[in-house]
Amino acid sequence: MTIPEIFNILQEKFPEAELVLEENNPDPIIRAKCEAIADISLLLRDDPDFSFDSLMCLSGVETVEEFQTVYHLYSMLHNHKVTLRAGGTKEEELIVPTVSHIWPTADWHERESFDLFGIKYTDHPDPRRILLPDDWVGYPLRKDYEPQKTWHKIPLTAIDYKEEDNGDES
Amino acid sequence: MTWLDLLIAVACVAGVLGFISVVALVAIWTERKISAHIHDRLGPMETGGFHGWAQTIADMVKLLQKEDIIPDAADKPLFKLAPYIVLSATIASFVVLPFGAHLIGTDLNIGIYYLVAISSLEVAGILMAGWASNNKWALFGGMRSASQMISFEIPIGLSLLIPIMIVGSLSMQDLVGAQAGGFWNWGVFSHLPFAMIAFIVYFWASLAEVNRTPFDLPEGESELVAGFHVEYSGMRFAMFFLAEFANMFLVAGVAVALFLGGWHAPFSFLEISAESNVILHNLVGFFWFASKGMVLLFIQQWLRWTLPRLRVDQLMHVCWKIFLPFSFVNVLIVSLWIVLTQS
Amino acid sequence: MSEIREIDIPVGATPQKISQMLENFEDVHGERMVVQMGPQHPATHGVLRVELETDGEMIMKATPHIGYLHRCFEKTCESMTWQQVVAYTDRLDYCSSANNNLGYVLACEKMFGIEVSERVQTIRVLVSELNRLASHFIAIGTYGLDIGAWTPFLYLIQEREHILDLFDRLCGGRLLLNYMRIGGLTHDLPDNWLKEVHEYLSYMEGKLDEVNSLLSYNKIFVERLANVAIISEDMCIKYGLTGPNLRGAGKKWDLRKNEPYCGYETYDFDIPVGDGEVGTIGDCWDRYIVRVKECEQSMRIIKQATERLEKMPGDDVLAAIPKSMTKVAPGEIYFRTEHPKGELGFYIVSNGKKFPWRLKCRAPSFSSLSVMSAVSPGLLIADMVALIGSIDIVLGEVDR
Amino acid sequence: MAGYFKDIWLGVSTVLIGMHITFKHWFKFKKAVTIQYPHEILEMNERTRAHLFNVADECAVCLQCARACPVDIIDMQGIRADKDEDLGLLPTGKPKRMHLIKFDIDFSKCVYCGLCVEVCDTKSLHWRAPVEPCTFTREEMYKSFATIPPDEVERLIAFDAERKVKKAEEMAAKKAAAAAAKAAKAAKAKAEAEAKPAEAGADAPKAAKSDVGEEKKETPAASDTPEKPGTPDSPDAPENTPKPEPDKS
Repeated sequence: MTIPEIFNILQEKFPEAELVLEENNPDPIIRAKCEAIADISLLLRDDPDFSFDSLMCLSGVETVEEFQTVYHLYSMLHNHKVTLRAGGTKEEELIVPTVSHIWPTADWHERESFDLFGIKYTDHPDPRRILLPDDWVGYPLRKDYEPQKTWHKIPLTAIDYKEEDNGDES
Repeated sequence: MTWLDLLIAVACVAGVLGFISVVALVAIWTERKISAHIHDRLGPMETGGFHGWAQTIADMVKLLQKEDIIPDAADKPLFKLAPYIVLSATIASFVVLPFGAHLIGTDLNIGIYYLVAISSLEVAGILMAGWASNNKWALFGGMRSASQMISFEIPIGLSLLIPIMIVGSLSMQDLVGAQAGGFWNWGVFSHLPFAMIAFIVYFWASLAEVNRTPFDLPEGESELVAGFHVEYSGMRFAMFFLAEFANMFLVAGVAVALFLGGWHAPFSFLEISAESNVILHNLVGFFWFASKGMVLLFIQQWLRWTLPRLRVDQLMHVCWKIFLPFSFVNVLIVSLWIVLTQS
Repeated sequence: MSEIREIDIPVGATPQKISQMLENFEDVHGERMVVQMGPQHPATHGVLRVELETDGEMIMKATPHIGYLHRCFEKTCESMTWQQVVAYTDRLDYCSSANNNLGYVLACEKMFGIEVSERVQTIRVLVSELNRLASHFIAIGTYGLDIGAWTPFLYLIQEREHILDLFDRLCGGRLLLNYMRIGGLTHDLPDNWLKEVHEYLSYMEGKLDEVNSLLSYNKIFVERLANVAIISEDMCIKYGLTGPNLRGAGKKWDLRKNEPYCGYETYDFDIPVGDGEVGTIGDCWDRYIVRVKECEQSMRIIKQATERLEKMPGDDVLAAIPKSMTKVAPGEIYFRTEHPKGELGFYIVSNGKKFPWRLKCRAPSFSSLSVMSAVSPGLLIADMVALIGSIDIVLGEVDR
Repeated sequence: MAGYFKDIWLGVSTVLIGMHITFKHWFKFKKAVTIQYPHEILEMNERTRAHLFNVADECAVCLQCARACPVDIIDMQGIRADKDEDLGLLPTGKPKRMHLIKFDIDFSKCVYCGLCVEVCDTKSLHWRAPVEPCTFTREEMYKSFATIPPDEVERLIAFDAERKVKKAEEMAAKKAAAAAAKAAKAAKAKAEAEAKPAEAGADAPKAAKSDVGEEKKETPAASDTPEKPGTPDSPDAPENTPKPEPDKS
């Protein structure tokens, strides 16, 4: 099934999801409202025509205007792919419903995206940071991220050993 | 007690201690070399010139100099005591091992019984080390070690019963003496194939007794990091190390004494009779005993560098469901055999 | 412990079922022990920490904690030019850097519409299959090491060393190749290199049989792995386990066949799958043996690729490398390749500038590791070691 | 029961097979695959990435390597030679125009990716033995490849500063001239007030712009530190795509 076909069916089933087909891309992308993502995902997995049984990749993205979560789905049964995108403006936090109950692999990918972008996933079973320490400040993959100077007295900026002896860390 | 007796006693202790250290050092060196050659490499080659023979000595000197670290939360008295218990149990067991016709600490009339009993003391030391380290991995190691050693005592005991029943004595020298005159008289070849099975069961079970692969669970480094001695360093670790390698030789020595003719040569013309020269007789006996022990040591090391490690439940399975039935049937048949042939 | 022994865990029981059964026994045993396995533990293949809740030696719950090797690959790449990123992809899975390079380079080429010559593609296939071989040798060898067998590890390291020597001649790097470029390769093949590859292949004949009889079919090894930590096909797909782990669960799935790239469709090779030869389909042993069998298939591909290259006329491997990449096509793409550990995907967003705007690496080990907490209840600590080894993780890739 | 004995048989036989294999390896004593390192040293291959080395006389000071470096460890500085100074020829056949006064590599940060060597046109930066880059202190990890003695460096810097001052003066003069011209033009335009007001306005900025462009061209040669390739605020920094050299073998 091609992506426009999938898009048409989805648009019929979810009229309120504000679905948009972004075609100016090597692979077209279906854009949906954040709140509808979990429902759409459930349909995409369970409908025998789609049966998107594997989530290849889930990534957070920051564009100039907004934060996004991008879902790359694949069906091992029908050998077709689809890309979903949920986005929200930068002013408020992006809150997306979790899909970790639909594809358990999303659990860690969502945690990673929360860790590095600060995108919140509602109903996530384990909403902790995954790669960074729990008490880290900031979300490193945001474009405006300023790294901390120290973390638990460990200096986080590079030390030039040629210029100064690594004596004091204060 | 005269001064002479005391002197002899001191000499015996010094001899046993010296022998243990030398055996352990040689065993560690051979272990390194054997593993290296099995892996297509050369092992230590620098220290001491010829094939790095002094490497283990250098290591021992290094370990003696190292800082002795005791974890803050450890149970300090037990932590300090544990290596001594392990090492002293090993040393005490060596007392009844017959290296030659007269080269024996003391020929107790319950020699083998004493040996089995004393060497079990080691479990207490290892359990103590595992508990006192206040480390969960060490505790796992200690617990595994205790369950493993105690379980494997049973097949070992039953296998040792076979030569004891055949000879009818618990004294080590009696057991060795009964195997004189060529290799066909050795314990392993009497009552074929039952003594042979007993020997094999004993050898495998003894691997578990000394924590060697495939039964090295108490210290399996990929599971328990280093097991019961994970928190030990320096001198105390060296004691465990020494005890382990000395123990390897001990179990090999028991196998040699009971099954492989002890200090007797494979052919009687290779021996020098005690009447012609007592010292030479003992030395030749010692040579044969040590070389047989070394062969068994080599097989232990060869196995270690060949096999993976068993899991805890499989270890128990091997002990209770394979070794034990075999030993029981063995004991039954051999005792029947003896009763029937004697009557 | 005695009560625990009475639970008769049926072969093939789902982890959920096992944990339910264990829950019922919780009251009997009272307190659980929390053990930290790692980050400094020999069996965790790097700096992985697994928080184990155990009852005796039986694991009730395992929570993996990652991030000890995190260096923010994705952030770093955002300030690197498109070509410089290749050097960083080397360090994702440091055991198979050519495959990482290939994944990234192909994604970029697809995005920017760069065509490379057939010869370049064949060399890429050859190098990445050699690297797959090297990576699987490490996986098999360290797995033996986890189970307690030292010797097979060193034998396999020895065979791998020859591959690394070949790489050294090829591009100067042994572990981190940095050999591929968007649109081509850094160097052409050195003289006599193909002959050396042929020599290596004939040298390797029978070596895998030795490993099989020394390790794979050893009774102790089989006992340790058969029926342990079964991951079914369904679970693999759900949790995103791919590559040898998925094939070990019996699914005939290989991107080289199913979504061919680099001309893999023209090579003749099979996809080995786990068939439950000694236990249940999808147990540790199946995942292990799939890797051993894949080595043979890789050797077949290498052989075909070398034969093709010998016949092929030499051309400039640098020809298609774009002279300037300051202005590229904007857009986004997700491209995946078959990596020795599974499916390596690169999600690339370009805004037309000289740096990638966003580069997400979907690392196979990252997804594979997430299955651990679902599989581990009911395993012993020794089985945990077997599980970690069998899903073959490299922490450089998990943490990125 | 049959399974029980089969298991035992399998256990015994596979153990024996394994022992046979390891024994075979143990027995062929002489064929060690390792080498005794300090006594024998492996030979480096032609392409081995071992240790960077720069030949100062052959370096064109084009800063390509510093830009290609992903970790930014090449600290490089050059000063343009005087017009009639002869510095010899580069391996590419072109005359050398720059003094290399500083070329430091911080090997503690080097990732041995080889990008810098690939972009070097003159092949002055290349890989070389020894393969052991170990040192006792971090300071020793800084290797300097510039060969000019310090007093000569000082002289060059002074010379360069002088030249800069001269240039600035020239520039000021030019600017003044331009301003004067502009003023004159403006006056002229004013005089011609009604004729073509738009033309004069467009002309003046053009002249100023071309001046700025010239100055910019000059700066990279004498710049203190190479521009970091990664800084996003330099959108029109020169292209630093690594251009791998075709293999000659």
